[in-house]
Amino acid sequence: MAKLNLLQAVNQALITAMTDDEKVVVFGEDVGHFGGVFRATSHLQEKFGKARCFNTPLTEQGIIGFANGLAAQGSVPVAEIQFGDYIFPAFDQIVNETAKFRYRSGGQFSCGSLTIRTPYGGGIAGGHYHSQSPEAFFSHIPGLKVVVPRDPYQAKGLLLGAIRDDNPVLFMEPKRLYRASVCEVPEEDYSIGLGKAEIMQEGNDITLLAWGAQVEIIQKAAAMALEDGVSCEIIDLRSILPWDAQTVAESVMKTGRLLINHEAPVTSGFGSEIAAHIQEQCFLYLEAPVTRVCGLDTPYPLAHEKEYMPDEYKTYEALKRMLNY
Amino acid sequence: MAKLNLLQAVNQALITAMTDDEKVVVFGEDVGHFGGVFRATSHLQEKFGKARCFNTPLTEQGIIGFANGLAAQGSVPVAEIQFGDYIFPAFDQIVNETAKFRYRSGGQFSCGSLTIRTPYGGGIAGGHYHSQSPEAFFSHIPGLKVVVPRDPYQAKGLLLGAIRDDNPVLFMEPKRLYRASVCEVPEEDYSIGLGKAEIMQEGNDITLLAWGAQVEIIQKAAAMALEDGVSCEIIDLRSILPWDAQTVAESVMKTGRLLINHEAPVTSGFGSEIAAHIQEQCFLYLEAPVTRVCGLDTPYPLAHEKEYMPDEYKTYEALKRMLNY
Amino acid sequence: MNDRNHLGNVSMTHEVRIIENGLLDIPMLAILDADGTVYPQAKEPEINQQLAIKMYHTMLYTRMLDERMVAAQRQGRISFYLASTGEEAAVVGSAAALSADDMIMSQYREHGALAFRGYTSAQFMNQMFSNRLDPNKGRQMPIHYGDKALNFMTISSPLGTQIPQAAGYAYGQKLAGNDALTICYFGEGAASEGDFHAGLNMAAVLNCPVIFFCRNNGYAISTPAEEQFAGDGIASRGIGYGVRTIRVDGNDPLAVYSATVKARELALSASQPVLIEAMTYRLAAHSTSDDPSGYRSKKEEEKWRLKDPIERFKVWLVNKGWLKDEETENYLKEVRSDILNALKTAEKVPVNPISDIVEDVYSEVPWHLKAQREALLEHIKRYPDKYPKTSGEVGK
Amino acid sequence: MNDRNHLGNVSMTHEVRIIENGLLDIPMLAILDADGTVYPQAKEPEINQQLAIKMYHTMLYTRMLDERMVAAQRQGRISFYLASTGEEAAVVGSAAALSADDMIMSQYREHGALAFRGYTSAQFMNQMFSNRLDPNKGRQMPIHYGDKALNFMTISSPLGTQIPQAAGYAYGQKLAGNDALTICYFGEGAASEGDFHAGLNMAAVLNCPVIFFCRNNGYAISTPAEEQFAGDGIASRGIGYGVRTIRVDGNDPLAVYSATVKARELALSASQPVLIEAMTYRLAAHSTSDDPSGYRSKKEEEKWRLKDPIERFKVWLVNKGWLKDEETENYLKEVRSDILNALKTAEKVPVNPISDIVEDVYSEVPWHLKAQREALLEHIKRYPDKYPKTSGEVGK
Ligand SMILES: Cc1ncc(C[n+]2csc(CCOP(=O)(O)OP(=O)(O)O)c2C)c(N)n1
Ligand SMILES: Cc1ncc(C[n+]2csc(CCOP(=O)(O)OP(=O)(O)O)c2C)c(N)n1
Ligand SMILES: [Mg+2]
Ligand SMILES: [Mg+2]
Repeated sequence: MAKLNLLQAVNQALITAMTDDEKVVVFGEDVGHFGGVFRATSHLQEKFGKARCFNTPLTEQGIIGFANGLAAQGSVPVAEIQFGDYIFPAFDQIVNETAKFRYRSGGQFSCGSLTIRTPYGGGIAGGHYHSQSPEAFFSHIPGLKVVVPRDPYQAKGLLLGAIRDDNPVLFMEPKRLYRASVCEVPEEDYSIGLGKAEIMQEGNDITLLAWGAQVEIIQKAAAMALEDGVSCEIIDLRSILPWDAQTVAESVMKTGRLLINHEAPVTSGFGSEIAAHIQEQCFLYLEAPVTRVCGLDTPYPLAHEKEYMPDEYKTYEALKRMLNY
Repeated sequence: MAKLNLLQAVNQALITAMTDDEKVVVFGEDVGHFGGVFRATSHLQEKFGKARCFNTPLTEQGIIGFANGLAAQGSVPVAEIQFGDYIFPAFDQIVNETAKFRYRSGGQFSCGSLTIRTPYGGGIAGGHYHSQSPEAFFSHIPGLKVVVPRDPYQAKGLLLGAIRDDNPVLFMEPKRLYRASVCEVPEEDYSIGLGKAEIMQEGNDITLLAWGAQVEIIQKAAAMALEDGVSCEIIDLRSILPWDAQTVAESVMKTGRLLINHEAPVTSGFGSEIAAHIQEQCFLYLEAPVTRVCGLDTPYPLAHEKEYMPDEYKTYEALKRMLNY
Repeated sequence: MNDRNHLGNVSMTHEVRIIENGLLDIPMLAILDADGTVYPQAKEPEINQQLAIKMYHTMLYTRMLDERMVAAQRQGRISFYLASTGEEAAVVGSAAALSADDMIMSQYREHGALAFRGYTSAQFMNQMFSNRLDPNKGRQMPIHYGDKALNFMTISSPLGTQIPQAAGYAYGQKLAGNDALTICYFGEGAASEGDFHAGLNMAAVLNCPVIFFCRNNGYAISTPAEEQFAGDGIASRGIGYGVRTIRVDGNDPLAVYSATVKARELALSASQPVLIEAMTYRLAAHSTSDDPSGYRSKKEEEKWRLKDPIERFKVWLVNKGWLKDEETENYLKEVRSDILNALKTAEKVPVNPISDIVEDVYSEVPWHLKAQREALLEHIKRYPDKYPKTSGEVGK
Repeated sequence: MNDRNHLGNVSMTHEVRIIENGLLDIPMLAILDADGTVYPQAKEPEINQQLAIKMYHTMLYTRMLDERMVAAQRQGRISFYLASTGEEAAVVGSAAALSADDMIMSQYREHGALAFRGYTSAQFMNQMFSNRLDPNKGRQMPIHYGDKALNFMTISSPLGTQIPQAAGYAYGQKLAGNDALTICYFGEGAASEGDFHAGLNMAAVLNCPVIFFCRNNGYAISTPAEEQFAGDGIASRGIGYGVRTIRVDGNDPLAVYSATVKARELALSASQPVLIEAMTYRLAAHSTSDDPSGYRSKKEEEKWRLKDPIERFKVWLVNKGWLKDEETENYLKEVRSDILNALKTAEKVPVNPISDIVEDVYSEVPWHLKAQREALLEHIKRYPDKYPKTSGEVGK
């Protein structure tokens, strides 16, 4: 087993998928010979030929439109959108096409084999056009699945899970972890099934919930709380849609408190769905309101990134308020 | 004062705005000579000339892109998107441009004068491409305002309010009320300011909250509940973003219960934000979980529209469950 | 970098000359004159009597279907209809040039292509009544056909979305080594969407075997072509993308057929897209929700009625000795009653069961949709009289 | 319906001929040869010494700015930079042909246009250090300039979005009766976006006085032009939209200037868009995040270095007797120290105060953002050492 960073894990998952199934086709802006601006698709063109890994013209709506058709035909497209911030030109193709293809045709045709990969999130001094976390938009699209890995091991397993899942999946990669997160990743083929949250640490006093790059933030906050003798249950949601409400609800019924952390603006972020659902499911168990520690309702700021981010200190403070509620 | 339907009220608001300010320009697909597929822009081209009311080519991304530039220049564009279901090709222009124009330029340039009108919602046997209620997507876009009128009086006042508001506004018109909703509408110029909910009926036992066409549904449910001796407070939210959390919270602190009704799929619908916020603000006042009566998490169905809709019976049942919680 | 697309073949000039309209003058292929005779310089396509009659019948068939269904909509029996009247040659002429393996991605006014492939009146009706026999399970408004068995992709309302999809589908066909391509139909209005641009450019760059078939029928609902674009139609754009392009008289079935045969050959042999622009006219209202008198003159319509593709084709067939006058009448009679019977049968077939409401959103029904369905069925049980169409299904 | 765009002027053919590439052969306007001499058949534009020197200086200036700022980025002083090296003639040549009232909407590689309008080193630096003197309040990554006073629209990262916006802006200028137009810059990569299609088509149909200026520099990051499009560059698309079009040698400042002067005249007098495609080459890396050795050869770069627009222009100026060799050296010295001083000053200017974090989202700060700001400031007060850059501002 080798230590890989998140980019290498993604690259390895793609190699595994392309080796395993010759119907897998990888494309997007600059993904061909160059291997993508982050190099997630390095060497794929070399290994699998230009027909299966190629550059597209610079058009996100075209990339996803093309991918939808390719998926409907029976190939297994893995399309890259260079930055999550640039996925919006493809929004129509995703909302109205990808997600409704199966439904509208009564299951005759579908984009089930499609996976869309895109880097998301802040922390790289990228300002509001290289930092957005748009998962909430996609959580309101029945028919789509949305997945976010927290580390290289998860990234490989979940990406293979996404490619093999018979539903269109938006796979969002936390770009500030691309090189920063390193862990052991088995060389073998393994998939992690979609739709299951993971309890990373058991605890009794409060449940902390996050996904992607923010998981390490709640871990840090939990460590701070531990010094105060607070026992945190830590959950990585992993799948945003459909999400694992049961695991979260069971945890909250045990701890009585739920804190949700995400980078995206708080208003109508995915935290709102979780809070709305959990306060309903766990109403009689809650000892404090479900609390969201999130980005502000502004474009992602360049100069005050540090202040904007829902970091461990904000999380810890909110956690204390919840315990003293 | 004349009785007008909602389309006539919209038309009157546009005439008022165009008469009052020669910078107002109205355009979109088929809005020119023909007056729009719903006839909301009837006679405007005749009255104000082709330069100020015109057809565009069939491109929603172009319409909003063009409108953004026109707004930045200092004109007052009122752009129509023929159906809310077809607004998604313009999503990038709205999320990344309209909403961030002012912020990114430090207030030097803005799309503040822009209003986007679009019909939304179901109940017209339109299936999943003529029935969507996409407001929740837009509620996660800082910089944008989102408004939904419930009747002709509100439509005229809020549309004039939207056109004159110094922020870009998405004005969503409940199309099943276009001809069905009729009420007295003053001929004079009046605007309703954005961001304020309206308490339509005071009550003590439960707060019912909706917007647009669903307001009449909660009114019907309230009438059913009244027969059981239940006193409902009825609120029309009117503005989705920014929303009037204070009015809602004050009501809930009084009644102890909040039921939210919307047509859009429940998961990550705007009800989730309201529920998340209110359970936090009113935690100690709540006698039952905040409850959402909404569309299912499916594309809008054609054949089972009636069953899909969050109607007065579903609302009434949920309300009873809340009272017996 | 390969210079081909950058500076390779650029010629030079030293005079500041801005190119105005008119650089391009893309001619229109015409074989049959409006009076049904073949232009002297023109060459008839290789077409046998059987195929010609099949084309003719299909054109007549959709004309009848249009008539009948517009009436059915007026009677309130279906909610919506959209006719191809006047554009039959464009649709059927092109469909006739395809192989049955070719995928058809249509906009919505191309039921002639489906009819050509043998869709029966019953099948059309099942879709239009959204009943449970529709292979699409009645999920969409009338005219949104789709049938995998006939390689006819389910139609989607948002305009233009099928254009880049067709490029992708065709790319997949090529990868799979299929000896088949994709044809993608759309209107000149839809060609204004960004998806058109993306689709044609990608198909050209990625060498996709796809025929882009534009029905330029002069209108997008009320918007006339001159408010839709300012160039030389849609054909001139093809040239801009480096896509092989041909413009045809869309009311001339022989021209459309000939062009499509050639386009198919080229697209498959060279693995490249071809754009066909068929110049035609929407004689019908946009749809049953539309009234064209609000935006165009009867006179203009009359002018185009004289170019009726069916009449024109008929004269040619008769002249060729392939058709006798009474045969048309007999066929029409047959078809009319076939359509009417199918309609009467289909409108009695129930829609899908209510339990179906959460199916096909995902490959399997996930937990939350199961819960939502359960709650819904419970609710209907409680209020059977409020949901009379479905309460019978849920028991008590 | 007006027949102009439908069947009005269509000529007929009776032969099935699919048009292949090569129908269009759009020549490239060239006035200055690569060796700095004027082509014998070419006419020099009317340009006086003062303007020519200003153009030359501006080109030199951005070349120096590029050098200095790429270095500053390597030193970690700024986070990002994007150079226009090699493309100075395209940008400055066109900007020089505009009136100061014309609105400039740029993609990002056009700081030459801003420099030509008099943007100072200090102003450039304020943006790049996102400090509080930037009129955009430091809200964006380096090189996203914008200055209302100079009619230079704030740059946006998402590609192509400014293209339909430019059509709208120009439409507004026309409505307002301004004697000014909009110029819209973009790369050949951005021209693949759907927004390009929408913008050009709308401008053509709605008669917007806008110059669309495409820098075709052969690459979009790593993607070479031949993987971006298959047609005759971007110019051929203009013809497809019915947009007046001209292709120029983008490394020839005289050709670019001449073309833009003419385009501006036409666009304003006829209220119509004009497309200019400038054939050039991105000698620089895409940005400081990029390393071109991963996708192109030194040899290819060398070939283009020989066409350096600055050298070429210099020879012409010297030949004309408008420039002496040592003047360039002196100007460079001056500029280098000006840039360096400005850099040193700007990097010390603080960013906007933290309270600014919720400003300019709306015209006024709404209730929820006020509450969010308040909570944030409270939080910083509680953890001053964790937010060292801003804790000083919030008191205790
Ligand atoms: C994205 C989108 N925008 C708007 C519409 C509404 N609409 C339906 S048909 C139509 C006109 C289409 O015209 P054209 O493409 O020329 O086809 P034709 O009806 O002439 O066959 C419009 C605007 C739509 N269906 N999808
Ligand atoms: C919508 C969008 N997609 C992708 C990107 C990422 N991106 C930034 S620059 C660039 C290449 C642009 O190439 P071109 O338009 O030719 O301009 P050039 O860099 O050559 O000047 C890409 C893909 C972006 N900024 N916006
Ligand atoms: Mg049309
Ligand atoms: Mg380029």
